[in-house]
Amino acid sequence: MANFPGISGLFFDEDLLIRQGSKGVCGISIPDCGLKDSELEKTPEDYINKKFIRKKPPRLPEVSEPTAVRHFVRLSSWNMCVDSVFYPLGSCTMKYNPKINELIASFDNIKSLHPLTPAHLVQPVLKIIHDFNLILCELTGLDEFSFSPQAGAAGEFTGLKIIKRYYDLKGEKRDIILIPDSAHGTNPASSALAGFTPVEIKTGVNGHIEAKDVEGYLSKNVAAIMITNPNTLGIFEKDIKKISEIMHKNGSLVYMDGANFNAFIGNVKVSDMGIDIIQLNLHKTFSTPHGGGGPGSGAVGVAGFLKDYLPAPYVSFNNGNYNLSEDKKQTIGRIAPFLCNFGVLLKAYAYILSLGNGNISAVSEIAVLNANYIKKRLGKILNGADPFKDRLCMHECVFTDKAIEENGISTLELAKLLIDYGFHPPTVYFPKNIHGAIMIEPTETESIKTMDKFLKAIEKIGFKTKKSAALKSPRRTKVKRVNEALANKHPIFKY
Amino acid sequence: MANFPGISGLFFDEDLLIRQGSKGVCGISIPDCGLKDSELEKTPEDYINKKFIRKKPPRLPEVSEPTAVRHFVRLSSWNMCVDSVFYPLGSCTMKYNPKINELIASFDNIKSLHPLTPAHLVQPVLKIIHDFNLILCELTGLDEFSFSPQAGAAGEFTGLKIIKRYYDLKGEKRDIILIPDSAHGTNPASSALAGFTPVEIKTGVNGHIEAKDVEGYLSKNVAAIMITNPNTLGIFEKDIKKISEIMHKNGSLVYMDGANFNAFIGNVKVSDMGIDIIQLNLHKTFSTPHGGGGPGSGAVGVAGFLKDYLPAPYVSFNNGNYNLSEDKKQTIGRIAPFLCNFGVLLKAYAYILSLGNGNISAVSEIAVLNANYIKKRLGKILNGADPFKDRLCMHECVFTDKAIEENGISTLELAKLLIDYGFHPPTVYFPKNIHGAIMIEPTETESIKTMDKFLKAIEKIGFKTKKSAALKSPRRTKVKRVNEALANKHPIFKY
Amino acid sequence: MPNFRYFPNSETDVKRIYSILNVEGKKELFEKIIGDIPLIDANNLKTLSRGMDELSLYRYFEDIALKLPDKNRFSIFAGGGVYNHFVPAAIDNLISRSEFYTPYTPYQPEVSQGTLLALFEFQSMAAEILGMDVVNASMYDGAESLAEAILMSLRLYLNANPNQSLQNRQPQNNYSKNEINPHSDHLILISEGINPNYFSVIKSFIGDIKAKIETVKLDRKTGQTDLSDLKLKLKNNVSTVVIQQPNYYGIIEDLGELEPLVHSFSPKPFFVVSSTEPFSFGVINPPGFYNADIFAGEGNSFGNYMNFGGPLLGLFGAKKDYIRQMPGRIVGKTKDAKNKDAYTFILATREQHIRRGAATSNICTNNSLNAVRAAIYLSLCSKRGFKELSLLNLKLAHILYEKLLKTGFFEPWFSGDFFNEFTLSIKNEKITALRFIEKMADKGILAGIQVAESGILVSATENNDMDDIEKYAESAKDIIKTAA
Amino acid sequence: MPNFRYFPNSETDVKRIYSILNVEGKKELFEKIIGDIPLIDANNLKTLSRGMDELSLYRYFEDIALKLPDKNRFSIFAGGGVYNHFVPAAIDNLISRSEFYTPYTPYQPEVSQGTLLALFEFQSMAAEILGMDVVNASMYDGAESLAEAILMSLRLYLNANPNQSLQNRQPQNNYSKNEINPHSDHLILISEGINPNYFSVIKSFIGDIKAKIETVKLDRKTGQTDLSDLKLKLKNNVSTVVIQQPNYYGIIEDLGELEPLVHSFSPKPFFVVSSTEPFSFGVINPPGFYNADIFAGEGNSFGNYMNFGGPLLGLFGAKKDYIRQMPGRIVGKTKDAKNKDAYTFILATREQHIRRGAATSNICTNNSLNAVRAAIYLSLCSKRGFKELSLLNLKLAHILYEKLLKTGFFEPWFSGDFFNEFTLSIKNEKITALRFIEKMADKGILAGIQVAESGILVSATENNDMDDIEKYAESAKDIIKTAA
Ligand SMILES: Cc1ncc(COP(=O)(O)O)c(C=O)c1O
Ligand SMILES: Cc1ncc(COP(=O)(O)O)c(C=O)c1O
Repeated sequence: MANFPGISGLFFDEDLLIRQGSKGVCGISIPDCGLKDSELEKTPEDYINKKFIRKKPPRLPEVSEPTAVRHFVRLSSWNMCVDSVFYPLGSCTMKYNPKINELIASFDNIKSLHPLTPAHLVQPVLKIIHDFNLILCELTGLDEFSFSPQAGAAGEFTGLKIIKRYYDLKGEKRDIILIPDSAHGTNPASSALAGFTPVEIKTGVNGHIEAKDVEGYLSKNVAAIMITNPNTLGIFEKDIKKISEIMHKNGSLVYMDGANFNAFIGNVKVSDMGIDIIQLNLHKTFSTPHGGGGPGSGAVGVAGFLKDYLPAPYVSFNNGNYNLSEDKKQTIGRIAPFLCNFGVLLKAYAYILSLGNGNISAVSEIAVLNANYIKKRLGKILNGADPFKDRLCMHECVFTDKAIEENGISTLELAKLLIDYGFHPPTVYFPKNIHGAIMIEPTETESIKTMDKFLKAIEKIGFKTKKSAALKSPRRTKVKRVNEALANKHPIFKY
Repeated sequence: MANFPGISGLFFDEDLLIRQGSKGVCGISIPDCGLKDSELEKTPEDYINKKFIRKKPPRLPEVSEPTAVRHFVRLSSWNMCVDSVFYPLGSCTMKYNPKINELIASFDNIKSLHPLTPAHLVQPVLKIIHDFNLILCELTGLDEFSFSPQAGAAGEFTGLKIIKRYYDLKGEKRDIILIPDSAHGTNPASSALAGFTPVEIKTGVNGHIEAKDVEGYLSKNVAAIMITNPNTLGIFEKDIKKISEIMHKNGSLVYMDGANFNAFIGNVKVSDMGIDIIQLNLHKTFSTPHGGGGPGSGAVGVAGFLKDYLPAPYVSFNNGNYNLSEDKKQTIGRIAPFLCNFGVLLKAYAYILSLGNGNISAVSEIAVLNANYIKKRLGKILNGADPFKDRLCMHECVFTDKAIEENGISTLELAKLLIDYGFHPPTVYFPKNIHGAIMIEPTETESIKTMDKFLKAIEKIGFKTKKSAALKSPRRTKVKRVNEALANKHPIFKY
Repeated sequence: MPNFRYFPNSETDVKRIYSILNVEGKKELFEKIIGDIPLIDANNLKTLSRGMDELSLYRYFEDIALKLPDKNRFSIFAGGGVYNHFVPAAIDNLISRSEFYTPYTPYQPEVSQGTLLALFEFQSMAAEILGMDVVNASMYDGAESLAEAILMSLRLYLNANPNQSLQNRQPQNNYSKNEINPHSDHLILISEGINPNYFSVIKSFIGDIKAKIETVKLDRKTGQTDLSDLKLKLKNNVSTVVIQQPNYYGIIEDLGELEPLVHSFSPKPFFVVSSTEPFSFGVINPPGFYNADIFAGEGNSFGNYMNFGGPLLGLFGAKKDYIRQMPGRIVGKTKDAKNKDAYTFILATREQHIRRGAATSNICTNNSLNAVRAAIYLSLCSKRGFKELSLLNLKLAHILYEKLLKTGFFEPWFSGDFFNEFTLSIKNEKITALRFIEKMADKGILAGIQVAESGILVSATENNDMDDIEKYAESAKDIIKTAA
Repeated sequence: MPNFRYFPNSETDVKRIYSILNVEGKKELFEKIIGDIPLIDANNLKTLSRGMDELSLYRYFEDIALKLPDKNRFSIFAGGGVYNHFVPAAIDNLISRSEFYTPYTPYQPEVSQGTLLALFEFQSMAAEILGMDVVNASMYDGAESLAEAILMSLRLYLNANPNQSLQNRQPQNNYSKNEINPHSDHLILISEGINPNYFSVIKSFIGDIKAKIETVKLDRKTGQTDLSDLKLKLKNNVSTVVIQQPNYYGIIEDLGELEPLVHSFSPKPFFVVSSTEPFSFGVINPPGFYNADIFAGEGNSFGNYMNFGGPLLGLFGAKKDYIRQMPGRIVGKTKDAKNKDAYTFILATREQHIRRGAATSNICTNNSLNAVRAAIYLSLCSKRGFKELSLLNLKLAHILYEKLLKTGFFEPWFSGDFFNEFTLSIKNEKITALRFIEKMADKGILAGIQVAESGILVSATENNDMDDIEKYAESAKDIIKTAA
């Protein structure tokens, strides 16, 4: 085969489905549900007031099932995905999504369960949620998890709401959340949404927040620090214990963004770092597929003194029965319309059962090894581009654009060129405090062989690619460089 | 979008899996099935004689589940398929394969049914087979079907075995089967396999066998005529009734290759043509997917006087019970190890229930209309290439290479060029009696819009393509023109 | 290092990396990184077993599934925000394609055109159904969507009425001014017809800002939002009026009467319409028809399973002018370097990954895959099928309604028109709604949702055929008659 | 023309075609084509209803499925040619990709490299497992494969011993000489250890040619093919000796003893080995190890479901020298125009679409998709997993065997070693094997296959865990003890 996976091949273009229709055609047949002819003939007017009745039906496509299927099959082929390429998107933990978990979540009796089915009929489902909570508690050292949050950002919001309510009830007016500059955008956004004022703190030269720097930001207005650990540079927050102490001494809380939990799952407990609240992105560390944007699940865990603040409802266990309860005294209320994104949670649960205590620590071990393998080897290739050269990283590593820029290639171009080599680009230009950041997270489900090819591609791109070629990249893809400026100048958001 | 579906895009190359392994890696975990440790530790020597025990385990890949999944996902993307392109392969009836039928055939209780489960536990399954027989009988006018044959060729073999046995028991020695020159290769091969001598008869100028020509081949040695109707030229065998009469008068039988049943299903019964035996390819007319080569199901139906010759076992119905019976007196015996390719048959059955008597005749109506649409329009484009210009065809139409050859393009090149335009080529160089044959079967599940693009592509290929480009076609595909000669000169059939 | 089916590196590979890193083993690796935080030995984790092979895992969950109500023998008449619609097989087949379910968010548009185009089609079809100008690429669910819609209306209201904005809205730090969550003390009027769970979520979202919520009563007879109560409560500082269509009790709201009232008030409040069952808009006029400013609701009925309540599909639409205040991702059409059509996210400066603390929402991961399911579903339904299915839902619910009233054991709560859901009270005081639901469940019927001591909310979809409906009526009769 | 969900043409489109063709309607269309053969009105077909929407169809088959033994509560210990192995979820996910299941046979290699490479890998892995030089891209099933193997051996034998060929083998027509089905009167020796259904199929295939079949007895004690009987029957005109490994009764044949006997005879007969459970070759020596000339058997155990007996997966392997006499498709590796690796069918001149009446077989559509399933399965198993799973099967069967003997109600038929299947007789004359199987089925256990009045063939796979095995033993005890 070719030296790199990226080659050119035959694609099939596809028009919008709305342009492929033919009048009256439709891709389903309507059941009669046993209705009598007389009922089948009736019109809306026979049931409801005329004024409510829609006259102009929505303009949907008019296509048969074969036409629709071919359309979406073709569309799908224009996507890169974890199952087709190495997808080292930093801070996204694009690990393999086990097929058995998809199968389990699609069991008829599970996927078709109505959320308001009486509790006595859904005991096994409630037990899963209950047991998963215990597992996450043991893995983190925290005391209770809520599965209400629908994704990481919702988890942050939930955690921040808890903080808010905690101080409200204490009668303290604290409205500042300290957030490192390398934090994910959701951190400040969630803080704002929860009614806080986010205040940015600078990362130290070693790639982590220095405890001594934190002191400078402290005041009685500081509600909490919201710290991602390991942070989005892939660096472990070495001062975390000290920072927690400082915060607690200030009467403030410590929130950890646990999106990067894959870095130490099964080897370290966050309770040993002094963390009060965490959200875990089950769609990252726990292998549930990202679905081209979602859905996710952002379980939130808290230390014991905050248990009563968790959202309603939760699964309680009394006298051998599982129940949905809403009796937490200080609860921040409801975050989601029903109990949780059970369809996602279930896959995460199946994942953790598969690994068991026998394999779980290898997840983070190999994830960290793979990232350090890339860090070490790429550090040599991109001389001078590793801002934390002498440190071990955790699950991901980050580089500046220094080395490639000297050769006239920008980070964006590197990303687009990598596509032609058959790799999904790393996360780029994030975090902001790294110049032209290139952030690489291989995960534990990739092999040395794959990483070696990826490294070779970067080497070729960085040092053997002409600017003219870089400007034209990607060239193998169905569409070439997408004009984002145009897209924003004249927004066309529907056909 | 582009004028034609075929465009270039990004593919991912992939090495043989055996080259991607790493020692000891494996994509499954072994269950312990509740075995005690002492049992888990045992070795084969503890159970069986040492001399039987394999010392060198088979050299299989050593890969994880993610590696295997990515491998096959990439491989799949190198295939054209009905769900991605117009696939007008003549005589193959590449119609849409409904997804609901796949779902039904994958129901746990169905796909995991052991063939030797006692009959009283599988009554609903036996009933399906029983009822499907009645449906096929009514659709064809014949009297009983056997589902033993695993595909079309096996159906032919079964039918020919019946003929063989019929004459054996009658004490007549007839060993010739008359087969039109346009017949599929399986027809003579099956005849030979069944111990007959196939004798070829020539197609008349009008594209069908002339009754008067048949007379010339007759003798007391002729066991049967094996006639495909409509034939592989897409032409209805107009003389079929007369031919049947002649054959019957000669004491011979009439076998119809029903692979092209899609041409008149629901509009004509083969019993009205004097047919004694037929095989139906359920993987064509009845929409079951072809699977990149199979599996199929080649149900064989016979007129009443041959019912007792059908293979064993069959589904009988007595006193309200369905049973597997083997009591047919003249049975040719067993053709398959178990009852039938139930997994295929079930999809075909679901298909026919979906259509029902309300829609079934539209299948062949539209299939014939679509083929004639192509015949008419392409006949104009490829002037002089339609050998049966003034006739309506049935489900498919055939052209010679005359028009394109005048422009220096061969049929093979047309086929390869069509690929670049995003269409699967028609069947080519078959049937043999048409010069450089191009045989097109659109089926009823394609739209005018799709056919129009296809026609436009042929027009461009036939009249606006340089020979040099044709020689290099296909150029968008992952591999370019495949060297078949080399493949046969030094056969490499495994890694 | 254990070998496991999801790890492609062999033991030797792992050793090689250790030696390249000059690290001896796991202990040293982690200690070097994390310093003095204690390492745990995962082998001692008590909540986990050793691990499971796939067959054991399958059997484990199969066992669980067998203990749940058997989908194939259990008729579901519960709605209340999630409806039991049929999902055609083509959807699962297409969505199970790795290319749809295993990519990340399409940050690199050149290699994500499939998802982007599918979402663009989703936006277009949803906009058509809702009659709104613009619909985004999904929110989590109807409740979160609605809560964000209310926040958006507050921002819009402040922009429209700058003099009404509160004190100091200056940034106190290096983030630009806080736009997600305006510190306003305006009044949000919410109809009592809103789904109570949605109401709870809204309260959680609004709880920590200065805005206040007031509810608008329902007309006791019709079950529609009470016009006079609304009139009464429309005050100077009302930024937002929220109505659910059809409302929680299934009643079709007279938006044609409500909207002029809201929009003619000055300063003009924003008219936010929600819905948990947009299938209704195949039969009844959509929010856009009534000049809704924002639509925020649930789209799970379109090709998605109920999943015990999640993931669902948050729908969010608005008038074109308000697009820059919308939360969530929006796919737009543009050109590529060769001037061919291409799709990409637009107006990303609204979003957290660009605007951080000043974004219009904190949402990042959304429910894209559910939106793609909806796109496939609506394509399959097509224009005709969508309308006919919607009508079928209307009919089935009305037939069930009539049958239940005919038993003599039920009384309608309200007289208003309804789509595929309605509220009844049980006429025998000896049996509560809760008990009734339990008894019905024993007979294989999820009869609805308790909405009061004796009140029950019942819905019907195409998944309930006449046999199911007859069985409901018969069983209900038996149960209520014999209740004592 | 009715609109139907699988037809993309609208009524207007259809009318347009009619007008282009200058034909008025369906009646005229068909009459013009078929002349005086009567047209039927499909609406009157009595065996069909009007048609079914997808939901109704789903419910219809769901109902049927519910009436079948519940896969999740039914333990299967029946083998006899089809074994109940576990199928990892990745296989169904991958095979449900349209690109695998909806193309035709790869006649255009440039657009079929996926299927071709997968089949090449299948051939390679199967060849490794069987120890054969070359394996083709699949046959229908073990029985058909074996019948074709015997025909092939006859052709090979004739080629090797031309003087032994019968009278006139000249072509009587324009087809070249008939090679599929040699008109020879040789003798085929088949061990009684062959699966009886396979034997029936062979008889159907061989029935009309001159060759004769004779069976070779099994040793009453060991259950292995009787060496002395074989010796006795090895005569001058024996073209073929057929042995199944493990044999129908589960017994491991001593191929090491049988093969030298066969191959040292002159003129040399062909040694054909079959198997219905090639999983055994993870533990025991494969046919190739014993110098088998042809292998023909069943590969369904590799990643395929039982499907009530079909489709299955015919395996066919041979020595390299015999490749040109093999039936079926073979994928080969070659180069493309740019000298890159490419795959395509090879030696197609053996096949019916080229050689027609003189092909080596009539097979066309084969069971490719099942072969691709096997390729995925074996890749997932990998070297280590295949061996370990095989060993697990061996153990489970032996544990069950011991447990059953320990009940005191069973007696082994044979003393020979076995892999995952064995034969017992029931020691209570009051209960037949058939009755026993029925009674066991009532308890949710498919106990095996009746092989005689009181003889039962039992197999165990990784799908049967110790609980299932205990339950089998307990239930059997109860049933036999109380039989009267
Ligand atoms: C570090 C970090 N925090 C938070 C998030 C937000 O999670 P979600 O997208 O699930 O809302 C992400 C996701 O990209 C992240 O990487
Ligand atoms: C006319 C005709 N007859 C017979 C066959 C053989 O059917 P099968 O491939 O199912 O064996 C075919 C298949 O291509 C065919 O087109």
